[in-house]
Amino acid sequence: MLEISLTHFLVVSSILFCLGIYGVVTRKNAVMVLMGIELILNASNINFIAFARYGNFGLQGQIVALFVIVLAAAEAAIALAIVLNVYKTFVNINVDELDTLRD
Amino acid sequence: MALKTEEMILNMGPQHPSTHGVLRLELQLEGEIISNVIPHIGYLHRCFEKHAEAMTYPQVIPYTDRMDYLAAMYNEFGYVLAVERLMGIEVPERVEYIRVIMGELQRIASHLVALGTYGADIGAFTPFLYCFRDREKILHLFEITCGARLLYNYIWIGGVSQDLHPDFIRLTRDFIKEFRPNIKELNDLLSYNQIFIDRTANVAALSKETAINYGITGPNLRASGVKWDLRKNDSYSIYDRFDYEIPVGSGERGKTGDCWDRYIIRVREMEESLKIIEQAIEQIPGGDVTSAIPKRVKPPAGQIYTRVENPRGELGYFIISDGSLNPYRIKVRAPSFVNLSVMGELCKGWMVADVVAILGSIDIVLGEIDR
Amino acid sequence: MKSTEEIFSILKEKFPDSVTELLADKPVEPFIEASPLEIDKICIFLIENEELKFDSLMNLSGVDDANGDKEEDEKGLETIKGGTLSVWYNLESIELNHKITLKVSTERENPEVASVAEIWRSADWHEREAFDLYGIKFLNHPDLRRILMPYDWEAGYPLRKDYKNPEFYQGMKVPD
Amino acid sequence: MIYDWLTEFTGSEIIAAFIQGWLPLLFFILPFVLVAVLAERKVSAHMQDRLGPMRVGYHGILQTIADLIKLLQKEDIIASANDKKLFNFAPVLVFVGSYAAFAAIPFSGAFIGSQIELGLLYIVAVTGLVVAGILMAGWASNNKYSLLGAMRAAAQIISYEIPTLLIILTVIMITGTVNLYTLSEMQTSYFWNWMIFGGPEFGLQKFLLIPLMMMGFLVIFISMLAEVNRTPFDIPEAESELVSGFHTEYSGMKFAMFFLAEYANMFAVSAIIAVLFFGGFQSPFGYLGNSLGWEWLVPFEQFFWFTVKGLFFIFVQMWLRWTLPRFRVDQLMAFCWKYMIPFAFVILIIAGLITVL
Amino acid sequence: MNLSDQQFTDDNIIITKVEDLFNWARLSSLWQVGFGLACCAIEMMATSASHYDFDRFGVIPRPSPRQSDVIIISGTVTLKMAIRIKRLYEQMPDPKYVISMGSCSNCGGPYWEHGYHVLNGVDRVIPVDVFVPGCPPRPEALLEGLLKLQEKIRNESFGDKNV
Amino acid sequence: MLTEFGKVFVFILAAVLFVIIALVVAKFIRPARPTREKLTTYECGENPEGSPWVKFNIRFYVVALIFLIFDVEVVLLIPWALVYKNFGFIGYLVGAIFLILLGLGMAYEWRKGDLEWIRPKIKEPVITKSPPSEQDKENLILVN
Amino acid sequence: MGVYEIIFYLFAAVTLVSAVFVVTSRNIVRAAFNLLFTFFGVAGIYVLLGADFVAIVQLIVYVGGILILLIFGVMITNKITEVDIKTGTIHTLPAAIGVGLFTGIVGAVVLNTEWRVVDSEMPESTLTTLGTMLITEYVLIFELLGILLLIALIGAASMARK
Amino acid sequence: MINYLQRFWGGLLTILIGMRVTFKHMFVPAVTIQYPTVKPELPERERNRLYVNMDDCIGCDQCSRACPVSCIDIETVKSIPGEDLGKTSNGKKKALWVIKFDIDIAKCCYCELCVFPCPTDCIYMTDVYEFSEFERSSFIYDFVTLTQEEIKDKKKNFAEMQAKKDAEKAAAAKKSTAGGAEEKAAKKDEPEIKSDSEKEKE
Ligand code: SF4
Ligand code: SF4
Ligand code: SF4
Repeated sequence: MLEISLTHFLVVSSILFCLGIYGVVTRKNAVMVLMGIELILNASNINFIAFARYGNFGLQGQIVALFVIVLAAAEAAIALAIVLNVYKTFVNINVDELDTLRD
Repeated sequence: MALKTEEMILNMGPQHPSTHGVLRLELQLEGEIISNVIPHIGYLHRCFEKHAEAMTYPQVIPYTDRMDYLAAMYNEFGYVLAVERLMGIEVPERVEYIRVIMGELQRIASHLVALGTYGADIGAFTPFLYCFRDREKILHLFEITCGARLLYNYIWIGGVSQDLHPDFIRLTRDFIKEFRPNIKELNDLLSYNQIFIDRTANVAALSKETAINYGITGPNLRASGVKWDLRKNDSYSIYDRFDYEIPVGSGERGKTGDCWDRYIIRVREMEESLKIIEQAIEQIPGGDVTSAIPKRVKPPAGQIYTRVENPRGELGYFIISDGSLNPYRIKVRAPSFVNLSVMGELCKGWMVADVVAILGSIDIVLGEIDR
Repeated sequence: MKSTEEIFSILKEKFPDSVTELLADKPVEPFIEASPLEIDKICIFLIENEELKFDSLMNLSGVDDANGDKEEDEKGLETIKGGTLSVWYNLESIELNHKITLKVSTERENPEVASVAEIWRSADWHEREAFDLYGIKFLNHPDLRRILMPYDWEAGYPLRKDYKNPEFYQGMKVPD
Repeated sequence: MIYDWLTEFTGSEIIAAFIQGWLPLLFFILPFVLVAVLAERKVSAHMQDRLGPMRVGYHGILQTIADLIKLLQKEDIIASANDKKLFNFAPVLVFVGSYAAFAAIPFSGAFIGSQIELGLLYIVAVTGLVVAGILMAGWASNNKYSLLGAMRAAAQIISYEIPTLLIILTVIMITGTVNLYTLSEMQTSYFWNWMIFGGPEFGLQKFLLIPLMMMGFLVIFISMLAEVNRTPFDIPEAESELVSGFHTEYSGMKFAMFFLAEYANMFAVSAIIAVLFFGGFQSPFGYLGNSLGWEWLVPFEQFFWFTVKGLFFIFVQMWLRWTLPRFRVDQLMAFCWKYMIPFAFVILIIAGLITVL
Repeated sequence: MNLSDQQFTDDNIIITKVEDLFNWARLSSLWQVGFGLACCAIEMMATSASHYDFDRFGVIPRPSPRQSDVIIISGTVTLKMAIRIKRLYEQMPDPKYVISMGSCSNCGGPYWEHGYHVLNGVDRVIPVDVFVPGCPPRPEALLEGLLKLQEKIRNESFGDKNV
Repeated sequence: MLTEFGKVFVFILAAVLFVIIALVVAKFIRPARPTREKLTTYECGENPEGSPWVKFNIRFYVVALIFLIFDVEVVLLIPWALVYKNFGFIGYLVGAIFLILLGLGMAYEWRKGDLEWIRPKIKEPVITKSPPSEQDKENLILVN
Repeated sequence: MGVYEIIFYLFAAVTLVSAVFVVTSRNIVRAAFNLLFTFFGVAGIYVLLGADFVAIVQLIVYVGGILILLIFGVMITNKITEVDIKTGTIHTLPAAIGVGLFTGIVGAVVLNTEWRVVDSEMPESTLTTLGTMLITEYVLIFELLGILLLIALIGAASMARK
Repeated sequence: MINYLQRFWGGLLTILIGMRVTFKHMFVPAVTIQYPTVKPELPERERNRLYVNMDDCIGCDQCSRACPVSCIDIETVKSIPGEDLGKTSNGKKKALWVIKFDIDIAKCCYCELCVFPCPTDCIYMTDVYEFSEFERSSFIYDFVTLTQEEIKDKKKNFAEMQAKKDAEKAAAAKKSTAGGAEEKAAKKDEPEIKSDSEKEKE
């Protein structure tokens, strides 16, 4: 399988995706969870572009990827703001200890 | 780890580019905001007072030089005034004039260093070198008079060690002529630069009452709007013969008594000192300068507190004599020592960068603080 | 503008017992003797009284009077027993432009003087210095630590006349 | 194109590209840095009535070489409290980040590392590496001054990136290209075709644009100054406060790397400004080569002009550095958010309006 | 093992050439720890100011000892300070040099006799390369001391204490 | 055919190589004489006190937040900037509205004072003249 | 095996390895800096896929923006009392197993699907085309994004403030 | 709004003014003295390294008593009657052999206090400032012109004279031996001492 094909990209992206999920579920620290999410988003972006490249979607894949990146940025900003907020109130940001958020 | 609290302790000094010597400031920071500043001094404690007790009166003079090494002449001036009052010596006219001229030149030299280093602290390095360039000329004047550049041992009890150099008057005139424009240049380059003003104006304003209660003196006190200058208010030597202004801080660019005021006061004082020198070298009489120097300096038992307006403020000598050849006790009231003690109050609530600005504006000399 | 005599009379009738004497016979400068533990009250009066208004403390210096009985040990280093240490205050009123000199004496073995650091902040460091160099304890001083000498300096108070230097400080030879 | 020539010469594109990759490094950056450091010292010296290096070689021309060789021999200290991996990697990152920018800079018509379509954006992108590197350095040093300095540097660089981007956007809008090469080609022949004078095509629009462009130039120049941490924006290295900022703990060659990167950056930004507003490698008035008919001369002239423009802006940077005091960190930020960005904004909007009218 | 720590017994021509080059580099770019102690420090500043201009010799002050080669002990070394000075010196990377400027750092100077808090000579805590006499030394004297130090460096060879 | 990006990549490689070579060469020349003191963190000659952790001014963080948003917006505008002319005024409007939104956000931040640097009120030093009460000597013993 | 392949494998390796470090490293800051390489590798992959503009945007936004923000976040919300900040992980093993299985499944699906691959040639300059699309068909989304970002800006800032 | 812009332009203006100043200075000739090549001539009152002219020193110890740092270390022995040590340039009669005259120039603080009291103006400050050293010990300057033998000899003479002070007539014999001793010493000695001893032989 020397000739690089769509599959290669898909494999890469899926592994990245799973790594992201792994990070999300295992990490305690909220910031680390965020990092996991970023990984997932990247993986999905690779998919979009790969499909756009190998299927005949022209540039739509890229534009979607663009939007995804924008959304990711917004999400990161909000999320980190929340993290900071949480930190200010609880002086730790370990997701599993934040039950107090509920009540 | 030593520190688990939310505060960070940041050390400034003893080795730090901008602590003007071996001062150590312990800054307690929150974010970049200062919550407290603890000055640690004594890194240059050279036991002056112990030495003074072991020396004869004339031998103390070289050590007074080494206290405030930026204003050595003035330290000698103050010391010999004290001893002369203790012994009731009348010094010749010419000596008085020479002392005043030297003192004022020294004031200019000292202020030049203060201003230059202040510029360097704020980040402008060039004014620093311009100031030192001008200072070199003054040092040359001293050098031709007494042969030393920094620590002179020139003013002696009852006189001065040697008469003025024949060229002195002429050279001083030249110096004054070429120094006036340089002051303007300094203003263009630094004093009225917008960035500089932003950095210093409104920063750490020192109120009248606080200043007095902390015993702040000299330019710092005047910057706070108190018209208090020992040369006028408690006149010594022959300062009452000249006419000159006492510049007082008015908060032109910000609050009264902020860093910029403290800075600009010094600039203006240099101009005033130039005036004094001009008048002095016009009026200076002839005569012998060593006639009144006593063979043996042996004051009667008693104590005295004498003070002069040194470039940094009120320099006081508290001398106790037991009637022997050596002083029994000399306590020096060093202006910087007192001025520095307000540091902790001034810095509260400002940022690290401001600490540098504030420290520079107070203009301390460690040799005098630690003695 | 008041002379020391007037001030003394004022003080005398305010604090009959704690202000002991006025010495004007000594050459040069007259000064007022006061009692070490009352000095803070006197100073409060001095700064608050309308016609005195001593708003600034120019200088505060400790002195070792060395008037106890001395005994030489071998090597000719003498130690002093008894006698007094004293503290001198030079006050001034910037507003009314007059000065006085106060003196308090306290015994050498347990020198205690009431602190005036709360009254004039400038006294703060002066008192610390006096403590550092003479070991005079200023009661009720905000933080009375050594100021010039290292904080871990064991070897006593250098400016006392009978001070003996230690051999080493942190492995460095101390000159004597 | 040197590249094509190299390709024929070596017969392989890779090798050609590699050679080309090293060309600017060895024959431009290093000599340039050596000269620039010396120049900085000389310029400052003469501004301060001094002489500057005099004794190493004639008038100290060998000074910086000596410095470099000395730095080679300096012991390399990694304090026990440092994070070794990151500590070692940070200089690499910083240098690469600042050097990668040169790939897209058109030194002359004939020599441009890569005619990448998105040259401008690419340069903006790689500066991100520098920020990361600085943060890394500051954090890995495990030193208060370094950490504070790094945070300041990062915050400063990113906030001043916005006005820069906005102005770049303006230029893109007017010229309609992001390719540095085409950008410089557009402003050809005479200096009134430069962007600062409203760009190539004549007409009312041009004259409306001139004041905007002047303003824009001012804004981007200031922002660029801030991005390379030069006075009055040298807070991260403010040696009177934080001893020497994020490279306090670095010694020997690694420090030299930061040093190189700083000066490389200086040239990079000067080059960008030159390309955006001053016609890149175009000469202000025709080419000798063309008039004499020596075609081969033109690229060299272009190279000459490009260097001259770059050096001029570097001189201005030095000049400022040895004249001005330093901002305080909050004033710096305020200056960015309250002056630079709004200005850039207004310029952008108006410029767009003008172009569509 | 690296070049600087190697001892070369046979005087190989290339080695000597390299040595000369390196020595030249070291001696002509002595960066100084921006650090002053007392009165002498003022003269040191005067030396780096326009009239005498340290920069001519390639000496520039570096705020951090990590990047400096020479530390100029300019002034009275008190016991309190000596510890810090030692630490500073230790934190400089090899090769490093020390100039002791002025009577005080040479031997306690005017304070050697009754100074209960003065270290009599900085060479009791760190190895000094050149002693510059004077109280304070004229700037020229300091420069002359620097030249002496450069001479010293010129004759160093690999494997020495400093190189 | 090596694409333009290929060349860029090569450039980066070249830079990396250069740095590595330089550092390695230095490694062969420079001495290595670590001592315990030498490896202590530099802090103006003092012993490092406390942790290097700085409770950073929250400002830095907010700046980064705002920057991120602005960054994205500008990036998103770039494709528009290239082509909007072809669509005349409408094209301009599309971007202009976008920009105005950006400006609104900016103005909001400004009004809300997010662009200011947090600075606690500077308290003037207060001078107490209360007579010190007679106090026990224990803490004085602690002092000496 | 040509250059293209080598570079692809290189980028893929960089991406995945660093990603692994990101999710496993116990030192947050290290993790954050590893993320840098992940983003970089992904950008490289975009380039290989001919999406140069997206790659650049990836660099600008992720490396230049989000990464910095993350690092700031780490530095602000963690007491860096010693060089490595330990971060706890929870139920690692089950997660590992689950994710491993999932990976297997996805991988199998990816490998066994017959992708209909049409090698669509990229338009000459992606950028202008993108711009055109933004102004024409995606104009609404474009403006919506603008509003979204505005909200994000205000929200984030106000949340950071209180 | 107005002063918002005013501030900006004002700032810009001041910056430009500053830049003008520095730019002007680029063309001001440098004030630097290029030290090793150019050496400024120092004023005649320059205070640097001390020098003692031993021919004139009468060993009166004034200088070392005046010195605050006590870095002058003088030892003298009385000359025995009849020994003529010659006169100083200003006509003072020498009476003491100066057998030790060390100045620890490393301690000296160049205060010039030692110069004024000297009755014969034989200790004075020169303008030599370039004498930095690699070794601290080499800062101790020894100005004594006598050799070790002579010093021992003088000590001996003096001791003997002390011993036999009461016996006056013995002194003559001592003197002759002393003369002999002088002769022995004179073989390897500086001219002025030699002249002394020669004078004695007559
Ligand atoms: S040697 Fe003299 S000038 Fe230098 S520090 Fe000591 S006392 Fe001051
Ligand atoms: S100059 Fe001063 S210190 Fe030096 S020997 Fe003479 S008296 Fe002593
Ligand atoms: S004062 Fe003069 S004559 Fe007397 S010992 Fe000293 S140098 Fe000799």
